[in-house]
Amino acid sequence: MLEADNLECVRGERRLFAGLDFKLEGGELLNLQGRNGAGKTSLLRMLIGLLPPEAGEIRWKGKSIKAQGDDYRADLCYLGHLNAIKEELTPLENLLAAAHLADEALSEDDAIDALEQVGLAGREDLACKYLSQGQKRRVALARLVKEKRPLWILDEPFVALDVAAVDWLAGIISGHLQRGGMAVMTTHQQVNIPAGTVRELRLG
Amino acid sequence: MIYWNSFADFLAMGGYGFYVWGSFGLTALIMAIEPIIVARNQKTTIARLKRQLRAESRADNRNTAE
Amino acid sequence: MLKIITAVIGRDLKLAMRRQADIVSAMFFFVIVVSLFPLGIGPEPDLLRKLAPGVLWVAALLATMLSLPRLFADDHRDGTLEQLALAPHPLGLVVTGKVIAHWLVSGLPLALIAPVLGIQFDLSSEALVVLTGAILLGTPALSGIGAIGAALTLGLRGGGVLLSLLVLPLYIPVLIFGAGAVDATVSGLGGEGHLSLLAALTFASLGFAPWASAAALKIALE
Amino acid sequence: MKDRFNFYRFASPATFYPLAGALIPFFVAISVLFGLAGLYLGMLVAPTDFQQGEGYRIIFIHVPASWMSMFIYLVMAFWAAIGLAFNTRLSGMMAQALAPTGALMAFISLWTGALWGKPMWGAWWVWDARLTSELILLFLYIGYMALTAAIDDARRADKAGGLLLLVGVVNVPIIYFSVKWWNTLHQGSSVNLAKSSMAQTMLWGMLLMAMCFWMYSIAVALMRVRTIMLERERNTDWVKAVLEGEGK
Repeated sequence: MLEADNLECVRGERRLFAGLDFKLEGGELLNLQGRNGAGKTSLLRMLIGLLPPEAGEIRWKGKSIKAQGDDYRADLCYLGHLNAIKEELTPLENLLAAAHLADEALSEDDAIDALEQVGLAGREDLACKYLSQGQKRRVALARLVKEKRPLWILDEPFVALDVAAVDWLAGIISGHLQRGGMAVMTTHQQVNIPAGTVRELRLG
Repeated sequence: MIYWNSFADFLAMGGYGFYVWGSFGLTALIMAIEPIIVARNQKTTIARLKRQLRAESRADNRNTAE
Repeated sequence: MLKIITAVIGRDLKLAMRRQADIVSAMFFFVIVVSLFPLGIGPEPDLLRKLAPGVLWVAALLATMLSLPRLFADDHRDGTLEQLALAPHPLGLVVTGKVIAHWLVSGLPLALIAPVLGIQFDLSSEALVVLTGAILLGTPALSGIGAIGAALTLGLRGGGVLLSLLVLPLYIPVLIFGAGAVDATVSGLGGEGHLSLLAALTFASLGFAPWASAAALKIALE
Repeated sequence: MKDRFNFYRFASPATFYPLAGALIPFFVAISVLFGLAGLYLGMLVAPTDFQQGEGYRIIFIHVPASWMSMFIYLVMAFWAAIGLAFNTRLSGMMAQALAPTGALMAFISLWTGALWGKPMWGAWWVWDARLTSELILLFLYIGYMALTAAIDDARRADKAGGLLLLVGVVNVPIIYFSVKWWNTLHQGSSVNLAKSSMAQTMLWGMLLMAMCFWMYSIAVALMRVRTIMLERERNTDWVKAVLEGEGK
């Protein structure tokens, strides 16, 4: 379903990778490996369509993502290393605003439920600037709880999480794979994803 | 054919000498200096890039020697 | 289409309301700059009447410039800009929403306070009405054109100064027609022609600027 | 298909670098020739202007410099459009190589305009539509150069600069007409350059000088683009070959 064909990445004056191919079907997770600066984040930014590849093409459902534009983005959920939450808003407002802007239906009850799952019960109405770093990360991850879009692109989702949260997130991802979803992620940790097929791709 | 009677007339420009020669002088200066600066930039760039290239190849040689 | 624009406006207004100090300080800047001029040039009413349109408009340009660097920078820093760019709508619509929200918190307050400041310059009531109308009509163009500059300088060192360098020359037509409308009313010529040109500039820039800004944002996000 | 191939070959820096090097002396030579002919006609042969006396001779550099300042901006915008549409490497480099020359042309135009205005209008500067627009054009050049200098990544600088150029090109006519309108409303069209009965020799002198400025701009831009190419492509094989061949 998601195919990369002969991708080449040049950043500044350095060629990070070239001739990269892969194919990802429903229920599969692609785990990107590689040292720092190997181009993992660049590849993710290509997959979400923000960084045009130097050469090659990325296809979603058989069609180039560049040609699909909004249709592709409607199938895509991206979690970057930045939390993408507003400090002035409460966790609940952040979740609802993010869903609203992404054109997703998310009821307030679902949002509260998601926040409870990530362990933020009772803090729904506290502005995010009063939360700790780890709690802010959880607000960002709460988006994934009710996420129905088929393709998840996750940049270092396990960073700065405690053991319990790592297990919880692994469970969320495997639930997504079980429903036939796809995911591409980078991680430095060894994480056990219970369901779905995990494939590895090493850059550099 | 030539409009001027004397070289002094030419310099005086009918009383507009300062304005005319001020314009032509600065323009000539700019058009002389700009190419010189560009050429010098080219030279220093080439010299710098060559230094970098040599430094890189020395580094490569050391690596292969080890 | 309207839904995404209103969603962005709603979000940005909510954020602005949680940070009212920014709106208030841009407004105070406007008030102080305008009030400094009579102190600098003397209190003759005739002179002040003549200078009022220009002074008010230049101060309005500068006050708008003050809030422009933050238009995209905050969203860029916390990652929400990426999410906005990944939303399944054209980015130009998102930027349209942000431009309108920016106008509501920067241009609109200026227009509301301008008549009060016009009184300091001994403007007639008719001129005050035209002044308010001109600022209402012209400031959306300032937000729109400014958005292009803000997007181009996103994440650059010394972005604020660079932004003024890029944007102020492009503001000149708005300044000319905005101040001209008031000027023409003061001198009894009627400001309708200027106002309609100002409206044309605003419509053109609101149609064009969000898409140029969106292209610039995509370059910045690469 | 074959045309496309050739175009890309021409547009590739490795081919363009030696080509530009070979063309520079040629453009310098015709620029000098046109310049000598233009100066001969304009400064030695052309008669005086009955309205403006000998001061009018500033026209032989003022008008060509103004033309070039506008023309170079258009050419930069053209390269910008090509660069944004086809993502060619060369176009951004060309735009950047042209900018300083365009800015200098705008500066020459303003300088000579001031030196012309003082004896003719009695003031170094008047808020005439042309002068004001030229000043704003200089600001646009400076803005472009400042923006591209502030962005470290060369490709990103090209794209952002290109976008700014396109926005500027849309704005230049609007600025020109708004200033013109403002100017006529404020002071009436007291400032009027009557050039209706321009003698043939004057016209030829001016055209020759314009050709001289044009060829000069091409030569300098080619020189500058060669430096930019080496800098940008310093890790490629062709630059290494050029560097090794250089200065033995």
